[in-house]
Amino acid sequence: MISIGAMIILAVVLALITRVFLMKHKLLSWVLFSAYTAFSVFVLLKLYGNWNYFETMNLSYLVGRINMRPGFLNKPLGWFFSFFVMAMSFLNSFFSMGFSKSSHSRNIVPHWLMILAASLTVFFTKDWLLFIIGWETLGWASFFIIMGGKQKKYKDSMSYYFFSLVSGMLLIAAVWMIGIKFRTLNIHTTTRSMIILAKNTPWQAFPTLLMLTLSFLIKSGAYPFHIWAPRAHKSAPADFSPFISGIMIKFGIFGLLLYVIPIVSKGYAGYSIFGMPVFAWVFSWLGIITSAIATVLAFSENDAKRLMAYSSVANAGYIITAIFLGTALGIKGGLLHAFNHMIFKAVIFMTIAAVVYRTGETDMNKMGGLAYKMPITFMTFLLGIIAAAGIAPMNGFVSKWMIYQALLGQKHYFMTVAMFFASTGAFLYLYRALHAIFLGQIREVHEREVKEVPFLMQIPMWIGMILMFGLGVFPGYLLRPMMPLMKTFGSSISESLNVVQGSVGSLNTLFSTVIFILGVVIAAAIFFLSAKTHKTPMMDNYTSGEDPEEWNVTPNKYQFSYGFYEPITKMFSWALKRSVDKAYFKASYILKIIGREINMIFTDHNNWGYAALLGLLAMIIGGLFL
Amino acid sequence: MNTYLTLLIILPVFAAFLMYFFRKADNWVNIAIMSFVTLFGTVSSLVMLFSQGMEVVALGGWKPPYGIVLVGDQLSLIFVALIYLIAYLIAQFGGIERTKTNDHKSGALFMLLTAAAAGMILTGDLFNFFVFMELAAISSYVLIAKGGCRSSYTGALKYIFTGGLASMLMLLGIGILYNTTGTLNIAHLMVRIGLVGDSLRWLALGLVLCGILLKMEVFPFNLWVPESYKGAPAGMKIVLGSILSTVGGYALIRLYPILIQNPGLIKMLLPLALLSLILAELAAYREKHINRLLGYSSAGQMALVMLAILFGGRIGIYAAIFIVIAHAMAKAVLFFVGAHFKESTGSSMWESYRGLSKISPIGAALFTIAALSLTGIPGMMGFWGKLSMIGAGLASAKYFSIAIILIITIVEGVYFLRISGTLYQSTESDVKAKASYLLIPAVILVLIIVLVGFWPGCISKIINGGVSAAERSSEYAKLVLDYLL
Amino acid sequence: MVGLLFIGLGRIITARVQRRIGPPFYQQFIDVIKLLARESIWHHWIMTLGSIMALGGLIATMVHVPVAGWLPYDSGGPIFLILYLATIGYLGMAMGVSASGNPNAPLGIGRALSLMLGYEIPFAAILILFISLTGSSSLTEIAAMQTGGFLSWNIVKFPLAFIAAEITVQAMMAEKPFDQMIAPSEIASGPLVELGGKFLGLGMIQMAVAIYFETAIMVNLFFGGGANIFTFTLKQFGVYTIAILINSVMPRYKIENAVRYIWTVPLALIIIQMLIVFLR
Amino acid sequence: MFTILYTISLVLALIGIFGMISQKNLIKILISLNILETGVNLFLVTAGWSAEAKVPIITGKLGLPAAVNFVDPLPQALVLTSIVIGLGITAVALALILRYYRKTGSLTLEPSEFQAGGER
Repeated sequence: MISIGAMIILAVVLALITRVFLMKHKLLSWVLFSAYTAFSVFVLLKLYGNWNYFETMNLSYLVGRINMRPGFLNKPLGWFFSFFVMAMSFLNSFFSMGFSKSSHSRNIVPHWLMILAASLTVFFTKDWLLFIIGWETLGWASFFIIMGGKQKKYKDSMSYYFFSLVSGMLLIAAVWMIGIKFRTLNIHTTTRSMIILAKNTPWQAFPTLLMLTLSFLIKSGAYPFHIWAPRAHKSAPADFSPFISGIMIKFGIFGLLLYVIPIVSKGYAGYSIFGMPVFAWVFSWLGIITSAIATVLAFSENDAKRLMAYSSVANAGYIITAIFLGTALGIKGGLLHAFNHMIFKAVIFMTIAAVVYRTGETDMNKMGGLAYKMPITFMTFLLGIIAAAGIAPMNGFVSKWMIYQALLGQKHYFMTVAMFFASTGAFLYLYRALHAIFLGQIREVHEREVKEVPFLMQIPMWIGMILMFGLGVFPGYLLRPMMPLMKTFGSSISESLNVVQGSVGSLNTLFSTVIFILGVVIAAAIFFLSAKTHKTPMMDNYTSGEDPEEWNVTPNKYQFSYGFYEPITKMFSWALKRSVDKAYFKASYILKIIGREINMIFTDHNNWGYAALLGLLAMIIGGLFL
Repeated sequence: MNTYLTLLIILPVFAAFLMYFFRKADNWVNIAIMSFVTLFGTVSSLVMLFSQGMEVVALGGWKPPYGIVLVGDQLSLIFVALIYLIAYLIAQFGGIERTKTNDHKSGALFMLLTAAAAGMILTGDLFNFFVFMELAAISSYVLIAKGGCRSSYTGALKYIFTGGLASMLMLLGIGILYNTTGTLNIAHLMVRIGLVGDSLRWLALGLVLCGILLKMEVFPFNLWVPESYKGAPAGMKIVLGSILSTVGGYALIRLYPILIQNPGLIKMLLPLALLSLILAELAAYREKHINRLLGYSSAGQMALVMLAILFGGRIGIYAAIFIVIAHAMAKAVLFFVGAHFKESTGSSMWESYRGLSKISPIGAALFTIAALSLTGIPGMMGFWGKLSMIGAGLASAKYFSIAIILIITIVEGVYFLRISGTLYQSTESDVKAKASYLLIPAVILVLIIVLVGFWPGCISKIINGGVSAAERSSEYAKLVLDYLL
Repeated sequence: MVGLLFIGLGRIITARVQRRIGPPFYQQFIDVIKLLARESIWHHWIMTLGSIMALGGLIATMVHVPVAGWLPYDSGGPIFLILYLATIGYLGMAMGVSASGNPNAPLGIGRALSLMLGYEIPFAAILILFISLTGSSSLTEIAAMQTGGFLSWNIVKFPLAFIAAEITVQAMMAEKPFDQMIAPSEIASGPLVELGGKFLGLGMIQMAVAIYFETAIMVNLFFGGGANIFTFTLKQFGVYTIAILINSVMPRYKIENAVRYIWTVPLALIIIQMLIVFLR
Repeated sequence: MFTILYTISLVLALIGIFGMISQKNLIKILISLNILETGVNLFLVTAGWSAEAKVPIITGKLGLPAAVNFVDPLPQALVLTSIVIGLGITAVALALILRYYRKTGSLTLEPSEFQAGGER
């Protein structure tokens, strides 16, 4: 059996090789990438069930007074996340192989491999030190992928890197607080110690927990920090966006589940509100607020990738809410939603990448009617948004349903209502994307040029469709392997394949799907048994048989896309006006002004610098009398 | 072994005079002399470092505390090895001699500067420290002015006046110390400093600090920094950034046992270091000229070192040494690569380096790695320094300072990666890579940076030795004084 | 079938209110059969897919709503499933009409969805009220809670909630004052604009099914279900009549005003109701 | 006597510092630096001086034990060094000022243009 450490080193070595030697051979490096991810999936599958498998590196680090030997530990939580990372990357590699023909950055493979190495480190590490190392490596590696050598994308990638740094700094500070308090950096023992500490003196545990939570929330794009998400998604290479949305946003969730949630749900003895620690309650609300705000922002978004990025932020919001509930059901729902979201959002972004591949556009106002030319992509996208909106037969529904159940079980009625808002809003903007990209009138340019993407790129789409539908009908196929994972959160319900238990009801997904299919069959029967149809071109109907050309009616003019939800956007204009983005821009601007003023201190050759020196002297002497 | 310690100072001085006789000879002779001397220094100091002993040489046979001693313990030898390594790289691969000022004078001055820097580190006598400091200062004034442009003179003059003022204040402090304790030997001072009355001790140490803070480029002693870094010739930039500031850091670490006897002084220095950090990094955030930016960054890093020392404790000193080493290496890399870029594009504005990664991929990669190391990103050497430093701050419950440091680190990361990002943007340009030999030393240093980044264990033992040497002041004093008594 | 009957009867009521005689009650059946028998034009297979998906989704939804406590399968009328299964019907409809390429259609859909955003929230609040009272998200149990005569019906117990729900259902059925999505005079019947022949026929069936299960939900929530299928249907018709009556005398809101209205009055009512319930 | 000497030296030093801060002309700043230096040197010499002490020169005739009251010779050595250093600095500074004057035609440090372009 190959060890986890060896896999990480292998990824780093491969990254170096591809970066140094294979810059000119994109396809070959993608094949290597694909092989590596396939191999990792294989290794991880062998590791399943072998919990508490651990290995220690032959390096000893001295950090402060803490002498440690870093190592890796196979826990269900880390296993699941890394499995999904590897599996999604594997699927994505097919897509990228087809994608990478065009003017595509050559930097992606090596940095992506670095990200994989870093994520394995983060998911399997035994101690906080390696966690930090992995965590920060993620930041710069994705910075270079997102920028991809494009000048105009550089600001967006910078905003990602900025937030990544903030997160890393908070993490370091928090980890040191832990290290100083417990004299060890082992994650699992400090969790236990922290639970005890939180039970006895919650105020001592509070700052550490707060910093950690903030650090993780930044990575998952929660409310005041969400602004990196749309920018990073927009600027990232089209085939990397699935990874950002599917995986990168989940790192924060992983962190929360790893450390914060066990402590808050088990031991925190601070003030509580509605039977829940205030700490968890606040962050639950933050999750819901995140989803509501992201939803509102998505209404008026015209860029397909930015829109989907807001959708990802909204989904991260649900997950945060669910896991902070702290109940077994909430955590299960949150986790399931996290995994489901990985699948469907990755698939959605792949279809968008397919569209980009053919049209080179992400602005939805410049598209329309592509479904007629790219049916497979359209079907994938359709199933994707059905899942993303949490509509019944798809996998998104099951996890959303569980989150509702968890919320109701804890009697958080207002949160439930807010989640309804976000969920319905999701349907709104997702339909908008569906319409603006795939339906309506097709542009004349696209009519001529666009066709379905090559088969290699269709493979992950097909698999994605099967997964979304399959897990929607039989969520048990995901829930059953998750049982050891849920056991760590104190739930030992054995799952059945197609029945999900909630707090105020249960859900038989198989039954509802069968009913749905029956309904469709009835409808189809009515449709096909009735009279024949007669196909006409779209433009014929408007002008009552006249020649559209004479009426100056063109498909381009007859696509309704711009200002789709204007009424709703208008309703929320008060909120959009005071956006967080502006606050950040303002802060950055102020920082620059201050920087210039300070520059003036150094460049100005007037002698008041010496006066400052005298001031220093005065201070030293004045210090005497303090 | 004793002679080696003396040779570390004597040999460069000798080389400087030797160069005069080869003034008509080809350039390579000078380079050969300098490289030989500095390589010898590097190797011998490393050998002494690993032989684990502590060397004390009483010059002229005068016993301490009356005579001047040279002390080569774990702490000072690390630093000597470091500055000699960097001096070697400068001498061998395109520093002083290969720039426009193509004469033996720069070489001689550079050798003097190296000798002075080594002397500052090795000496065990406060006044001797002052003398070496002035020696280093005078050579660096001239070397900066060798840049030959307007800002060279501006920078040099500003440096002279600030430096003159600071060193005179330091001399005043030394005078007071001698007057009250009757000794100038650092080891002896450690023992005797308690004898001085509170207020006078305060004043004297504050004045002595002025000189060290000048070398460490701490506000308000760093007003000369941007202009000097901008105006100095390529090699001198590295000397300023990597050697002189390193020496300043060393001096502060060495004097820490004396300073700590004035807890109030540390309290006063903390806000100063924070202010310096904030000012330097924010100024760098806005700066467009790469060398000035790196100068500001040096000032910021040295403020970090000072903070780490002020946090105190074993781990604080450990962090300080680590940051000094990481900074010296990374800054040398940045200046080497910066000089390479400057030669290639003819401009020093980093915004004009767009797309340089196509022309000089290695240069861009080296720049990025060094920048990440300075920011304290894992996988690079700087990370361990920053990590230990934050631990030190939290251990001594200086939460406010830690918050500032973390925020400033973010600013630092942003402006460094901004430059790296600019390098990796794609543009069409017909620039050709020139002076690629400047990348050789950078590669060597980056290899060290990455090696230590992934395996800090390889040097943490040595640094821990240095920490022990710095921390156990009484032992140090006893050793130095007993050595010959 | 029942839904079509309702629509037919509803047309009579509307006519009577407006002092017309109106069509016979079986007119709607005639319409549908006629439309299904006609040859119709179509533009793309997605239209077909959308129509079938819409009807299929709505039929599936209908099956889950208990009628007088009776269900074809023991699912208990899971209310979340009902809401989200209905959505797939709407999505199918929206997709089908979008594929027709007429800009009026997505315009109408956009309005419909905006309105949906409006009414889902008070409706969710109402559901939550009942779920919190019964501790179950099953419609059957909510209905079962109300057995025992007129006074135990929720309409009597929670009148404010009922008023709120009535307004909400009005929006759900797209009756005036919430018929922005159809708005015949502005956007030429919105989603239906491009549909002809059997597509329109399917559309009418969809509408009928939607009305059927929406009224059924209301009956289950507020009128205590029904002892048997006849009383249940009668109650449904009662609910529909109220809606039709309001419809026939109301003008139309602007869409943002409609959403704003729904978010103020019914939501306020339901919150007051919740406070009354929880503070008692 | 001590007090007077100390006072004078410190006053000189302060005058020097004041000059450095207040003056803009490079030559004047240099002169102020020299005044400061003189003050500091005087301070150092004073530190070694003691009343009614002998000159610290050991001659053959005066073969006395150490108990005799000598003036401390070390500060004088220090001051010698310091004077030499001061001289060096002054010389270098003057040369630089001259160069600066030739380059810019000015004897004050003007702020360099903030966005100065490609010059090194």
